[in-house]
Amino acid sequence: MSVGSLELNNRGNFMHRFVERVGIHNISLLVALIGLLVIFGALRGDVFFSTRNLLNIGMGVAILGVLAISQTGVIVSGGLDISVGSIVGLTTVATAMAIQSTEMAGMGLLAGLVVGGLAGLVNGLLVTYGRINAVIVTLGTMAIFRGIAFILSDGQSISIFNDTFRWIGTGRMLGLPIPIWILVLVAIGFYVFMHKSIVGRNYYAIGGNPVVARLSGLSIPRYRVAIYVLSGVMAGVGGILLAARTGSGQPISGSDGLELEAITAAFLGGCAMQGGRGTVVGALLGVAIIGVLNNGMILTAVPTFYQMLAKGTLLILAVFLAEYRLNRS
Amino acid sequence: MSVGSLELNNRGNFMHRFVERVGIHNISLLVALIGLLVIFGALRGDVFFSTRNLLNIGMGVAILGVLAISQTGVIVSGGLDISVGSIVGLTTVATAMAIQSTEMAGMGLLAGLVVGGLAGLVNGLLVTYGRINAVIVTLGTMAIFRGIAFILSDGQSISIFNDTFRWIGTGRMLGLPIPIWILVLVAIGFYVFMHKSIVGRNYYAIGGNPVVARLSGLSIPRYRVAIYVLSGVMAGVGGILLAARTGSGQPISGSDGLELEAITAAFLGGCAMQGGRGTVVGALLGVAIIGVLNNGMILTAVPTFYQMLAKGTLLILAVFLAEYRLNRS
Amino acid sequence: QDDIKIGYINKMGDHPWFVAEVAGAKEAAEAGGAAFVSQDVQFNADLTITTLDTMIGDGVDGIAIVVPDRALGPIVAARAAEAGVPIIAVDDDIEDEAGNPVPYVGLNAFAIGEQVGAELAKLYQEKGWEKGSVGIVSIEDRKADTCMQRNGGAEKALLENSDLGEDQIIRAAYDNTMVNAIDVMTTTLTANPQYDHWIFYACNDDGVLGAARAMENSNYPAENGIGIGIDGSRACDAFGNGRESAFKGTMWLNSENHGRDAVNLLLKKIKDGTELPEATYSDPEFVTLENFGDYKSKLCSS
Amino acid sequence: MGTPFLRTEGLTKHFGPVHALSDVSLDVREGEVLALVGENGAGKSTLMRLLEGVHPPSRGTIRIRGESVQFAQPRESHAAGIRVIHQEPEIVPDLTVAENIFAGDLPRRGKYFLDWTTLNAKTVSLLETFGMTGELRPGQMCSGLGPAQRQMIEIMRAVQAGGQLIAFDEPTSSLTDEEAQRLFTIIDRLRGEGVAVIYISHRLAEITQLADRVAVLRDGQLVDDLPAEGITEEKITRLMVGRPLSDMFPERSPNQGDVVLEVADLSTDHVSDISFKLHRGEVLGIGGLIGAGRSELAKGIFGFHRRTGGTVLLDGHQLPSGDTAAAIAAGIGFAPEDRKDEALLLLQTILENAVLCVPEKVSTKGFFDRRKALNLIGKISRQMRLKASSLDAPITSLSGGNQQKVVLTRWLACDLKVLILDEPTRGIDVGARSEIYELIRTLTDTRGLGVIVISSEMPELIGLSDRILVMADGRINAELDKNDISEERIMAAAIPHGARQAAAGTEGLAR
Ligand SMILES: Nc1ncnc2c1ncn2[C@@H]1O[C@H](COP(=O)(O)OP(=O)(O)OP(=O)(O)O)[C@@H](O)[C@H]1O
Ligand SMILES: Nc1ncnc2c1ncn2[C@@H]1O[C@H](COP(=O)(O)OP(=O)(O)OP(=O)(O)O)[C@@H](O)[C@H]1O
Ligand SMILES: O[C@@H]1[C@@H](O)[C@@H](O)CO[C@H]1O
Ligand SMILES: [Mg+2]
Ligand SMILES: [Mg+2]
Repeated sequence: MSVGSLELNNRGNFMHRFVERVGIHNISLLVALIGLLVIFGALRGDVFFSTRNLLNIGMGVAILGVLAISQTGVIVSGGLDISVGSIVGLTTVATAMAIQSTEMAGMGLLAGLVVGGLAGLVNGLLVTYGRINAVIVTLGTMAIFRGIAFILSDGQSISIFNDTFRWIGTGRMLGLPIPIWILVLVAIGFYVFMHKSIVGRNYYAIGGNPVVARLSGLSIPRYRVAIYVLSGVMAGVGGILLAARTGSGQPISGSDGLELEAITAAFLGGCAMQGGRGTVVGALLGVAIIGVLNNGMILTAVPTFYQMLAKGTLLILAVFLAEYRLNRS
Repeated sequence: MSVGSLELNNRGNFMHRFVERVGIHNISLLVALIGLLVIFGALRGDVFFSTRNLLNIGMGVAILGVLAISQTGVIVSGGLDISVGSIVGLTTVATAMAIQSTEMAGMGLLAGLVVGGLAGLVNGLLVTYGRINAVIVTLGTMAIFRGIAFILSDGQSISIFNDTFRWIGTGRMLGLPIPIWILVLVAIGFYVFMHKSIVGRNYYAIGGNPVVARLSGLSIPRYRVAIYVLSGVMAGVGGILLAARTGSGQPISGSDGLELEAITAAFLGGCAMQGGRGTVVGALLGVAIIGVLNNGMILTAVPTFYQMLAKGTLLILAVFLAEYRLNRS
Repeated sequence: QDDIKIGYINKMGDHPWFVAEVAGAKEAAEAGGAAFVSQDVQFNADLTITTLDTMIGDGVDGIAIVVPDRALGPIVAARAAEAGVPIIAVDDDIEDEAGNPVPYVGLNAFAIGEQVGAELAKLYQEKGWEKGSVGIVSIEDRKADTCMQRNGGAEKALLENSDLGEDQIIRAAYDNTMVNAIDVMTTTLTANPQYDHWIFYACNDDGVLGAARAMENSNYPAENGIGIGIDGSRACDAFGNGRESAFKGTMWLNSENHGRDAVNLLLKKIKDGTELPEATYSDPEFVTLENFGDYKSKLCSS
Repeated sequence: MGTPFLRTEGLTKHFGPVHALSDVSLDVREGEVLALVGENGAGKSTLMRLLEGVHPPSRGTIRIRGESVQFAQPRESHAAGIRVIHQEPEIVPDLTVAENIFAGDLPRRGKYFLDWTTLNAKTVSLLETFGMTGELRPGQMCSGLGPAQRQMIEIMRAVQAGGQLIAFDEPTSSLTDEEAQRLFTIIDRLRGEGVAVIYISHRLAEITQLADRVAVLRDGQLVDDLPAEGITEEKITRLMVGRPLSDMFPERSPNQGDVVLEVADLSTDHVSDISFKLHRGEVLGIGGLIGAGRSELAKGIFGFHRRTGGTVLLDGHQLPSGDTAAAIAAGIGFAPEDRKDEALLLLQTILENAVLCVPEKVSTKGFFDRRKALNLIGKISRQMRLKASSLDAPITSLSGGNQQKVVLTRWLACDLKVLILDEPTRGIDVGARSEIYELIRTLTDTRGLGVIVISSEMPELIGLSDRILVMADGRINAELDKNDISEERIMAAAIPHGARQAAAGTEGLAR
């Protein structure tokens, strides 16, 4: 069974290779997702599968999706970014202020991305060169970025009347709302980056075991800083989307707690606390499950308190099924 | 490392052994804490060091302290309990309902502890036998327990008029408020448990390297379940304190977000994400830093938005100093 | 139209205030023979829009909404107009893109604050405290603008109706929970030993009752403090045992009525085409220890 | 002769399609040492895992004193008197040495409390028995311990528990001869006390010295079980590999080139004032005892540890301190000895582990190119006789020795000028070993590399090196040229100055 069988197995059978390719965890999430679709389809088949409703689901998770995907990158690299919610809030304020003063949509985009990137840079430098635990750093900057957003805006929301900018939140292209386009682009970009590019694959090594990575010649500090900057920029994208959808920049509403949802989706998608594990597809499936749950519970008119119960139960159930199948195989 | 130098080291000098005993991280936290005391003492020396103010600080962190300590236990064991805030809310409701129907303070205590323990049992069983990631389980039960609390109370606050019970929140013994007594007892209890008892030491092994733990014949499932039950019971203690202080049971007021603060304090106190590391003294110091910060900023009348900024900065700074000194030694 | 469906979106569905409000709305919908969906959006602006879209997609015939952020007004109004669904704002008023107010049911935040301030001033005169012995605490949730309006109203009326000065006001930040109010007030008391008497107000009962509890815990006699709350959600906790405390009263607004009124107005519009009135304000009732007996059945659960 | 302590009947284990163990029937008696030998991946560790209850067998029976048993948990096998020293030592980093040794077995004060005094006392006496008092303190934290020290902890953990059957799975793979000899004394004593011992090792000299009986596994099957009386290394090799091996060590090459690596006055936190030169085509061996600082020196040169002084010149260009990326870019490779913590990505596949250092060879325009990777790694792993079901299999599914081959593959795939190998044949069987020595010689002779080999195995060090540096206490104690190399000289130089006077005493302890 030495070298001969080595080649034999590489050919493998199709089903086996499919499972190996997509990952058993993702397949289980898919099963869980399909389960939810079946349930809500049965209860509210009249509207649930309408194009409009499906687009609503997509719109509802566009921002979360962007954040969950970039959070997956951070977690894979062995870190965590709790400050993304705050960065989203801060970038909505920065974007709104930029548009208010220049009346140019482009400046709003620029402000959002740059401020997001800078915030990420702060995180990255503190984690890497300050050698501080990522949880502490980003808990700290979560408060700092939020404080800055409040100070800049004086706690008031700043309205955005620029129609070009607002189009990002409300417009469509080829029938698909812009936020969904953006989510799709981010997902494809990250998929290629994390799974196909050499740099992206190195993040799995760094998160899996930083000592091994260093002894293999990877420059960990540079990688670490970069992933936090990327996370910040993606939070900036989230902030731009939020500002465009709500037509205002506001330090807290809509961004508070986003980090927890993004982290939830990432874990649901198969990330491991200690790093080195997680996929873009998994994150997307996690986000899809959350989106379908939220939408389905409104459509089936589940009362508020029972929603909490149902959400919690379904979250656990989804992962349970996923892990159960994983263990059996 | 010859034999001669070894004996020298074994005798060691007093300072060296002290550092090894208390832990370099804790010493750094102590330094950070003293730094804060000096700052606030300088700014508001008139009241800051008054017995009354020091007791205020203690009262302000009593509940958080209990939760941070038990969270430390969970994290050391390699887990995480995000549901504690919800359990606190749920147990305030259970306690208030028990007192309302029996008019007996004792029944309130019992209800709080038992409901807390049961909630913890659910977490423990799901994590252990459901083989689900602790983050997902406790994120899920966070929603579930909150939902149950709301359903039980119908979202309304339930008044507690029983004076015996209220005494827990407002009374004193030997000049010290009861909540502070409780914190002290919990701290001593956990200290002895985590650092002196066999079972407690085994938690470090389980969290630090589950393979060793398993090969050493420890029954990991039983340990896992037990630590979540303990965490639930401690959340029950928190709930009792909260109900006694506010004179009511209410699913959310004051319990929302407590988990994040407790986790922050635990990490500040030196816990490591992957488990196996963390001390009761560290958690207490972490809590003390948070308490002094909160108090000092009110005394020095820092405006709200700047408080966020200052808190975030000081949190990062405290850990930075701690780690910096650790690396240098 | 046969199957009428009403959607109700609120910003903080787990607060007793909104729990009661939604209950009132649901009752009214059922009484009017309409189906009812409600959704809690937990102060999330993005979720608010998603929920709005989902409800419109679901074919609701009218929407009542408590927005988490008043800047959402233009978007919300435009979405509803585009879908041809009548909309009514509850508790927090909003305007459309052109600056026209959206029909509104609820309280006038600033005016209620003024009523609180006036009552505080009255009680202060009755006490006959010496001016210099009085500290005023404005317990503020600066993140909520409706709260800041209430505090603003209270401050204005208190200062106008008494000899107290702005320099006596201490601004204490709380996070809208009762425990936090206790801690913040406790520290404020310690930080200002120069005052023996205290007047305080906040966004709601949680803030004021918390402050009153802090005075008790710090051994101030009940007659040394005057606090008046808003919303009545803690009246039962405060007065239920018949004891006097620094919590002297609360401006009770029956949020159930807000929900009921909003839905009834929507139903009339949907069924008969009656225009939605621009503003429907509800008047608070001032509940104190003396008159609590009259309200007990409405204010206390079980 | 009565019932043996342990008897396995038809023991079989499959991992999916992999037959790790087929139909193994074996006896182990009290007071005997059974040596278990076999190539990498033959199934030795798998057999241990079945005995300890880590995995359930697919088929077959285990009998203890004739009674059929089934272990669902290591706890249950422990209760039955079985202890295993694992091939990969496991420790809890944030517990003390004492707590690690007594994990699961902590002495109690009363019913619930840990008795620190007894714990430390027991640990001290154990350390004395094993001659480790100079290496470890009971209260020392275990994070930062090297593989050898961890291995000793693993050994002490199993021995202190006092089982009736103790199985050693390659206990000496990271020990020097000195420690190994001390271990043998202890195994002798255990045998005398009537303990049944299973001993697994690829160092065949140890087998002939220690064993009463030798069992040979090949491809999961028991191919022979014979008394050790009169057995030779050659015979064992033939049984294991199925063919005789030619001379283990290749010829030394006569032609050395100019200096490729020059280390001058190098100091780090762990080593001081190191100076030496390495030539093209040369194999430079580094010897010394555990903790002598050999691994630390390698890490200092490679840039994993920051230098506190001195310079490292590669082809005349100075290498920056603390920058491993620069070192690799300049042409230095370093294969660490600690597989689990320093060499392997345990969550990833064989292929992913193997290509880690050669991104440019397995990519097109920055993107991973699977075909290139399979070509490159396939070739080298065949040369190394890697035993794996597929290159896409998880690295953790490999046997210990095969994992080590993947570590070497990673570095052989690189184009380097200097390669530093820290215990390169740790856990590798005799057959593959000669291939690896051959490969090292190919590197030096045909590609002109300078190779540094750190090894605790005297024969390997002597057989492979053109020149040997001996370290003690973080310094170079001696430099031995081709003609000066001998076991005695290496040993003499390896003992630290401070301990020389006390040497007599230490020897007394080891008996
Ligand atoms: N968990 C596993 N999953 C799949 N295959 C496995 C697993 N564990 C072991 N194997 C396979 O079983 C076979 C026997 O492995 P084992 O570890 O017992 O070998 P070994 O004799 O101890 O070798 P070495 O001398 O290299 O340590 C190998 O082919 C190995 O790849
Ligand atoms: N991370 C570390 N922190 C503190 N001390 C360390 C660390 N790593 C190694 N040491 C110490 O440095 C010294 C040199 O260890 P090193 O591992 O280099 O020895 P070695 O000669 O390679 O021996 P072996 O590898 O056989 O154990 C030892 O005393 C060891 O305890
Ligand atoms: O938060 C307040 C609540 O307490 C109640 O007073 C109604 O208005 C909301 O804004
Ligand atoms: Mg093995
Ligand atoms: Mg070494």
